[in-house]
Amino acid sequence: MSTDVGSGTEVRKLDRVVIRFAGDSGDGMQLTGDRFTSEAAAFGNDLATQPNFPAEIRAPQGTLPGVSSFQLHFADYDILTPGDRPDVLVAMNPAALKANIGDLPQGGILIVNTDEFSKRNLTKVGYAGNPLEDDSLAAFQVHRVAMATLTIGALEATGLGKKDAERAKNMFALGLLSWMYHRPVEGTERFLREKFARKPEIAEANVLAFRAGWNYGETTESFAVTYEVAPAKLAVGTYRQITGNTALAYGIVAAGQRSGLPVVLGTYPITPASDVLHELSKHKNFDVTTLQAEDEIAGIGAALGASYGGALGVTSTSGPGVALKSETIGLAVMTELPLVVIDVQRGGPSTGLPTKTEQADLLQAMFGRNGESPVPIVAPQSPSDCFAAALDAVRIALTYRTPVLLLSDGAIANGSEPWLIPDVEDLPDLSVTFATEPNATDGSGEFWPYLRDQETLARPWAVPGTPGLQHRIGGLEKAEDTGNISYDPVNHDRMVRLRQAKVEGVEVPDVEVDDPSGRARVLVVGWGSSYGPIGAAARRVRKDGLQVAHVHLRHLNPFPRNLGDVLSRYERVIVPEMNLGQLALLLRARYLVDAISHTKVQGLPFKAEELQNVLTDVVKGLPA
Amino acid sequence: MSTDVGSGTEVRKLDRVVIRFAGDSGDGMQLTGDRFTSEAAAFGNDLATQPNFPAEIRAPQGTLPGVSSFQLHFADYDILTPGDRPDVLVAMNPAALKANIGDLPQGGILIVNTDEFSKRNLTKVGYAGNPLEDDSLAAFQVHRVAMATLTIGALEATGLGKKDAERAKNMFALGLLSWMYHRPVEGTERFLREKFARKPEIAEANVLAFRAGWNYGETTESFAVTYEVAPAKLAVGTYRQITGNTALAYGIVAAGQRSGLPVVLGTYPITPASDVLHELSKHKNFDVTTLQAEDEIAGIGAALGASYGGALGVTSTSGPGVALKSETIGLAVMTELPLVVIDVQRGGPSTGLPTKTEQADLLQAMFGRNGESPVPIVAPQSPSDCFAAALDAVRIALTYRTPVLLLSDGAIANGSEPWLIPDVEDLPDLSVTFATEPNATDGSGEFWPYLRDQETLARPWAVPGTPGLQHRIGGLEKAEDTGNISYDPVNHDRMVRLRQAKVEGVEVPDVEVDDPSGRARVLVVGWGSSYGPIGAAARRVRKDGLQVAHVHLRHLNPFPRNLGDVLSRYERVIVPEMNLGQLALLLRARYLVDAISHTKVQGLPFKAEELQNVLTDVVKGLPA
Amino acid sequence: MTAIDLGLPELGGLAGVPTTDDPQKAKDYKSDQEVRWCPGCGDYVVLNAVQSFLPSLGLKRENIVFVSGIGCSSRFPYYMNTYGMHSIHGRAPAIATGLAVARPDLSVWVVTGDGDALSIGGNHLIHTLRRNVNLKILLFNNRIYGLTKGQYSPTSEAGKVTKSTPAGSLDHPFNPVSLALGAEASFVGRAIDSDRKGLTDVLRQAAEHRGSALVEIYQNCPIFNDGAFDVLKEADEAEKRIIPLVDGKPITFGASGEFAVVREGFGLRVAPTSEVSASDVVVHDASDEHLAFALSRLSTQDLSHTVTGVFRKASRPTYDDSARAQVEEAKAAKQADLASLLHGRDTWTVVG
Amino acid sequence: MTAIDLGLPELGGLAGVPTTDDPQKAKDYKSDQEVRWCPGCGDYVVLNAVQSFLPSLGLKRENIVFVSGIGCSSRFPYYMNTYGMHSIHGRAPAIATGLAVARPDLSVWVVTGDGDALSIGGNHLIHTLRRNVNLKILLFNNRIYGLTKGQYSPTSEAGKVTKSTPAGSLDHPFNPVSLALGAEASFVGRAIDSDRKGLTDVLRQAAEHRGSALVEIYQNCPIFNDGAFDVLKEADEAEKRIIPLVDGKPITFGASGEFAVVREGFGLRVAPTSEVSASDVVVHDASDEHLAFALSRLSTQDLSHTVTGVFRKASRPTYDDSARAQVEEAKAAKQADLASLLHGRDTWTVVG
Ligand SMILES: Cc1ncc(C[n+]2csc(CCOP(=O)(O)OP(=O)(O)O)c2C)c(N)n1
Ligand SMILES: Cc1ncc(C[n+]2csc(CCOP(=O)(O)OP(=O)(O)O)c2C)c(N)n1
Ligand code: SF4
Ligand code: SF4
Ligand SMILES: [Mg+2]
Ligand SMILES: [Mg+2]
Repeated sequence: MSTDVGSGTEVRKLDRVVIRFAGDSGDGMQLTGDRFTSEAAAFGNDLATQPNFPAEIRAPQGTLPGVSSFQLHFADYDILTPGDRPDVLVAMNPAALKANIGDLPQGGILIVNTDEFSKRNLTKVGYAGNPLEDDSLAAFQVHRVAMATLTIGALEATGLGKKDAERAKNMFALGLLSWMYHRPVEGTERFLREKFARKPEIAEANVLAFRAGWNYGETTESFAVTYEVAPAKLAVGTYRQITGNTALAYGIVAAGQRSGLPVVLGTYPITPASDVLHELSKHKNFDVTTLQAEDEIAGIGAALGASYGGALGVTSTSGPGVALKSETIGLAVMTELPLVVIDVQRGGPSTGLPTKTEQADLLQAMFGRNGESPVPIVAPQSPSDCFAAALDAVRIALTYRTPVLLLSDGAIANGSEPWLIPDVEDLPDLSVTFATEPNATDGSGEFWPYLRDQETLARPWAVPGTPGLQHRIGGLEKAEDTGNISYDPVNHDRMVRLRQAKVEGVEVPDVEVDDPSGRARVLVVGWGSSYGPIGAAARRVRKDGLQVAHVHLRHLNPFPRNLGDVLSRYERVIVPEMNLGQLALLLRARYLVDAISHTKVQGLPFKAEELQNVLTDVVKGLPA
Repeated sequence: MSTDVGSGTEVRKLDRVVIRFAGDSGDGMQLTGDRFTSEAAAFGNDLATQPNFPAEIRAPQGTLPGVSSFQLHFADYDILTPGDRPDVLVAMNPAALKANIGDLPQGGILIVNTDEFSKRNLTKVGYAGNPLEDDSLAAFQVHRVAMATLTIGALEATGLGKKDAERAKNMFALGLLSWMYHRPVEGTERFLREKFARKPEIAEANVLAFRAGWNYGETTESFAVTYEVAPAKLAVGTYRQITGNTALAYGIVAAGQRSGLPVVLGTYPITPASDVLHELSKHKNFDVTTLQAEDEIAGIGAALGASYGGALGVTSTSGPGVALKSETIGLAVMTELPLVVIDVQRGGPSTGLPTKTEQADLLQAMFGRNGESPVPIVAPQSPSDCFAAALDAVRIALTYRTPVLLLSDGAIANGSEPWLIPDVEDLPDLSVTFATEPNATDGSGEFWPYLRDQETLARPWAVPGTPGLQHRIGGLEKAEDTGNISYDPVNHDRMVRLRQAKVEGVEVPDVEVDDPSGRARVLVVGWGSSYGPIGAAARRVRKDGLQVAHVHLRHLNPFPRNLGDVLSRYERVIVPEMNLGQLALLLRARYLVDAISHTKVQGLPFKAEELQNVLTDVVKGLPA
Repeated sequence: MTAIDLGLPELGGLAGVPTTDDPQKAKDYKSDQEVRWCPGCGDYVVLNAVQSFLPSLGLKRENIVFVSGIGCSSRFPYYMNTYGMHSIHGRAPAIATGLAVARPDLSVWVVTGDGDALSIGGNHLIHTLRRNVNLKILLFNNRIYGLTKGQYSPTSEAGKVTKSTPAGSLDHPFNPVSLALGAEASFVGRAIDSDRKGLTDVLRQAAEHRGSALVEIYQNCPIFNDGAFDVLKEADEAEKRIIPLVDGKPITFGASGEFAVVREGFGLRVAPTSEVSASDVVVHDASDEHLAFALSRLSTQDLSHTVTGVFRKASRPTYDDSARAQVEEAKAAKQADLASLLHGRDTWTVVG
Repeated sequence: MTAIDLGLPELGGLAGVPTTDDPQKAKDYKSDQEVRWCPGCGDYVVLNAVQSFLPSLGLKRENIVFVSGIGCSSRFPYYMNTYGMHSIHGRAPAIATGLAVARPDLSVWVVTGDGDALSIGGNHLIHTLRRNVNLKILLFNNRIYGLTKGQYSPTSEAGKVTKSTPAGSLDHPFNPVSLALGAEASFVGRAIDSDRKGLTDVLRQAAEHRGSALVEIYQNCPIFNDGAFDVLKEADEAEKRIIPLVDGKPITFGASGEFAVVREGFGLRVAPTSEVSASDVVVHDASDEHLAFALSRLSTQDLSHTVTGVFRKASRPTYDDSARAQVEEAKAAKQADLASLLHGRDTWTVVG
């Protein structure tokens, strides 16, 4: 399993590694992580990443709340999560050490930047002594590296000030790790030169620091082992790294192109959804207009107004924003206009934990409006899947003339993974037909804006500017077919049921059951971003020789037609959620299945290990 | 069953009668109905009423949308609903006839004001011929009375103009009906004199018209039969008529008095909730402040601010307003402050049917917020019950420091019934204790705003102005006990569960099962305003010799502790709701009971007859 | 100012909206829906005025859209044989903004009430005005909530006794014109329901203005606030109170121009024309925001003086034109190549 | 006006709030929470100024409450050793209104940002101002959304390139002082974070004012909008630009008063003092709403001129005083007899 190389360093082959870079928010950990990710991607590994920002914009330097970290998982096979715990922790200061050491398993590799371990910095985070000097880190393989000093030294010749030079220490760390894991380095050097094209001396300094880190590994003898993780055997095609929010934005752009409609995003910034706005605002050349409104209500209002005008109206927000938009979503339900409402969920209730993830808006999406106000709900399961989910949400909105809730979450939004870039030609055709002619079935020659398509129950989309189809819509109950205001009791009952039937009739693909042996008696059902950890847990359970089936729901409303049937085939149904059991509630109510919730509401994704244990217990607990 | 009296008119004794007065919105039908109600009440009948207004402020005269009606049901026993269908319909014009005749059963009594049946008025509502002249009304006992002419005639001597005189024709109708049903008349004459105290000539005219109507019955021979409905045997005590919105407002006033707290209502007008504001604004002498804010969000914000300051904060609205308030309800959940949110439900979704009733905000109340955001939910079951429900909502809000949703609806809000006025001394003691001392359990002498009461899990209510307890609260997640901002994952999980546990732990009485024989196999479960029709239906079913049990939920969250047990005792559980099955969903999810929904979403209360049929079918369909 | 100067403000308010040569009549603008306001409601008069005025614009009817909120006045769109949306309370300006941005070929009108626009919808209104979205906003001000049956509104006088304020309201009212000017409005006018000519004139100027045009219309609600504007309707009172503005003309009023508006400090006052020198009479200049503000303050809540006409009219790029210009610029600068967007800069390829 | 004239406006802003004779220090107002703004953030300076200023009011600390919305600036309450609520985005004025109405014995301060107060919270702000609720509103204007990492705000200059507007923003900004004046504000002031003395002076006048006092504070955000107000901080530039107001004093400025504010039409302009006659120099009068508006317009977005100090200060009954007076009047007029309320006028009795 291990070979010796020239430098006398042993090379060990691994199938997967999890590295976490942790430092002060000013230390550039996100950039460092990103670069390592690109190196791993370029090398052909499969990978998944998870950044972790402080809640504050700039928390005071060197404090625990100021710690920023980036974890990446790369492997020689297809992986599903950014990893439960790091195999390697890079800690740039005492705060980063303190905040992260708890996650490092016994025997894990710890690389510390010793320069920051001053008395003052230690006390700031509540260390009584210096952990580098006592035996508190004995359980780990500790590498003490004076990264700042070494970086400054390496840059002496550049004439750069000490402070500026020290700033490049993250590249030193990157260089060292790149050496340890046999990563290609050209990409990073090119990247640095491009990034700092306007400040060549900074570019050079970073490249020098990067090389210094590399050379430090190569020349000092502190590191006895390096590691290789071979490229993964992934599906053939062209890949890129992508975060959930970017993929979402691209999905919307693509939907605009494939439908031939201009896109109008009406929105208001909110963490962690703002990047959808930021990304879309860059692509006006795709006929995308982004409107940063005065609040969430105005944002969705503008999107709905644009939809009424025949554009693809989209609005993006997080949970508290959905609460504010609910009245207008109701108006969209009543006016039966297409609209996509993106909710990048975060920790709640109220302001909650704005920078953390959670899946606790499902029931709000289902029920958070007055009256019977059904809307389809779509959820992506991973960062790259946001692209397809966005297209799917648009398909439903346009086909059925309905608002659609798209539930992403903080973990997906900021996490990234490789994405097999689809061929544009293979993307679904989303073209729509506007009404152009009167349609009354009574020979009156009138236009009836609420005459439904027999198959989809959708009403015609007659946009202003169409001669002869002048009509008025609004939030009051409408008469079937004609759409005139109607207070008729029976009509109201019928319209309530028609709106419900339309949403229940939305075409969604059957769920596919992941049950390789076909012998599982336990089914785990998930939705959204828990796909990775559930999938990884299921694999592990199976590796242990046990059987478990996994179903992951993209469509939460309506449920896939075969879901009831699938559920009924298993003895136990277990539903892990980052909430108190919201999907479980819907499954129980709908199918009267005794779905057991496993819930965690910590603002963090599940760990594969944790779910592995849960599933193992359930499987082992089955009666023989 | 019948006796002859002096005038030669037969007197029939009835146990119950339903009368509906219908006319143009300008015809004073609400006043007429109200007065008859008071007469019936004074006489000692039990009764229930249901007004029905047009949606428009003043719809064009003589049109169908302009019809206003008032139905009242009075009886010699305790009744539960305003009646499914009228036994007697008074129609003041063709529109009123057309809009209401469909509800009159065969053989029913129809009293028509013939004066309005001009060609023009008939065409206005689409009558080809005059129904009074063809045989289309043959199935009814029709009394054609020229009410306007007779009224004008009776008032000739007063010197009042024709138009003004004609206005009193509603009192003519009231007089006639009062005669027919042997009602006491002194009350009405006194009432008219008081109401028009400033315009004695109008008072006199109305009294004269009233007497003319009475005399018309007494002297003409068109009416062969009069009817007596004996007083009901009701619980001993003093009664009054009360509508749901008034009872709700009184409940809030009483809660303020019984808690010793000033009441601050922050609200924004909306049908059918505005009357709660109107009523409360009259009672400033009870230390009630009403603040009509710029919108629903400001209304609830002001209420919450007042609660923070130690007042009893209340906000009132209808469904669309709840949607807008949801973000602030979430803040109240997080800050754990007492707050009562009154939702007088109306037809939805969106603007929907503003003047009609519905029970479709239950799931919005449960789930309409981002994150896990539990709130207790209380629902009154009849107009007078709003008083007790309001006190109960306040009890929960104050005891547990939580927002409470109080779900009334349009039927309850405007409907009225006799109310056995409680003794003030018997009302619950709602007094609260504000925190006055530091409470930290670590000896630090600090004040911990989130240290919970062991029993209720409520946090201390420390109002500004209390020396030494300065603290800061807000919408971000808080550390257990200290209430400081906390991003700690485990703390968040714990706080989410604590908030949930607090609400689940709210003390609510066990449900009482109405199952007189104890042998029922079918259980009907309802909530809110369907109490009357369900109860009446159950009685009828039992009268037919079949058995059915009835449970009516005042507490929708948490459910009463014994509910699961009760549900499990029956073979069939049927849940009638004026929505698409919202309570049924909660029961199914919680208890995995195969609750069967019976739903009607017509903006109208259930009819007892309809439910009787449904229940009968279910009972008869049981396996032997 | 926006980076792109397209000289757009020089465009008229209706540029881009297709016209027709077919003659139009008021009747063409009446929908088949029965009008359901109370008898005598001021809304009827305004409806008629608008229906009579629109034909003069010569637009294709299908390119006109009325968007309203909730309130009695907000039922307006139902009665117009154009496109229309009766939306939700207070949100019409937001919805209309999205529509206007998406569709330069539409003439978009917002109909709203004093509660709808100034209470729940206040924020959308002021933001629409500062953005200068090309919308014509008709604010029916009856100083009461009509639809909810008579609560006081943000334009009701303090001390008003209504259903919700039996002891009198406490709020100091908004002056809608002042508020709009403080919110950077580029066009503000006022008219009275009963004055068809004045109303039509303001409507015409609003339609021609490119940008947000707020038109406050005093509207009588005979049911819940009857006679609120009666003093402006009785001929002799009206003459003493109504101050009609004509751009570029000295501001005088009264049956024979016997009153004049003159400066007082930084504000204005009314004086008998005979007692002031002609040069002291203020000449209306709709481009002067200070004068507009002063005129708005001269119009007091009690209607002692009521300025009508166009207070302010200023050229400024509109939000919707600029937004479209940015899209057009981006399109011209960079092809919409979806494949290359999806690929981005850093890709790698896995081969079989 | 309200029916009850209690002469309340004559009360000071703090009347009813209990005082203490114990000496207080700035330190007493510091909470035990670590301050977590970015290094160099202008919020620190304002926090310090407020903490240093409050002791001079001599109030009981527990009777002071800070209510904020959401934004960087809205974390303010955590750092104050008073009562406080960090509420939700834009709603602080509404929440504070309820508190102020319920509790006359509290000094209630609202802390908000340009996004919080003028974007999502614009409506609550303008309604609070017109109602004249006795609140002191500190609007930290950094012309950017700080907390959400740098999108443009309603006070950002048009054309601003931010994360959400890579091609430049399109909205014409609000002038917060103009907006407040248009919304009937009874007190409007402005200060600059770095000018402790000026800021303290405005805070003092705000505290003393009975009614809503809006104080706009220019605040630097070194992370997302660094240097937005730098021209007001460099000594020579500042002298040419900052126009400090003192009520009753001629408005001159510059190192040695070399610039003066004089009229121009209905507005104002700056002239070299030497070139105008002393009588032409405008004398500040905080009770003149027209002058206040003109001064707000003199303060242009580009900071060519920035007026600081108190633009307007006017006496008007406050909403909360009036609301309490109505309750007290009702109490005095009618006993709170619950039983008789419940019985009403029409009862009947059922006997055994
Ligand atoms: C969210 C919401 N809140 C409240 C209402 C109730 N409501 C409808 S119209 C209205 C006010 C109407 O006043 P105004 O805008 O002046 O219109 P008017 O009826 O006087 O023309 C109110 C409070 C509503 N429909 N929706
Ligand atoms: C309902 C809601 N919408 C959006 C947000 C996100 N958000 C928080 S603060 C903020 C703007 C902050 O800007 P500003 O008020 O200027 O404060 P600053 O951070 O600049 O001090 C936004 C958009 C939120 N927290 N809640
Ligand atoms: S209530 Fe007033 S505003 Fe509404 S329709 Fe009737 S008269 Fe017009
Ligand atoms: S982002 Fe700007 S406003 Fe916010 S704390 Fe940092 S410097 Fe201050
Ligand atoms: Mg109005
Ligand atoms: Mg800001």
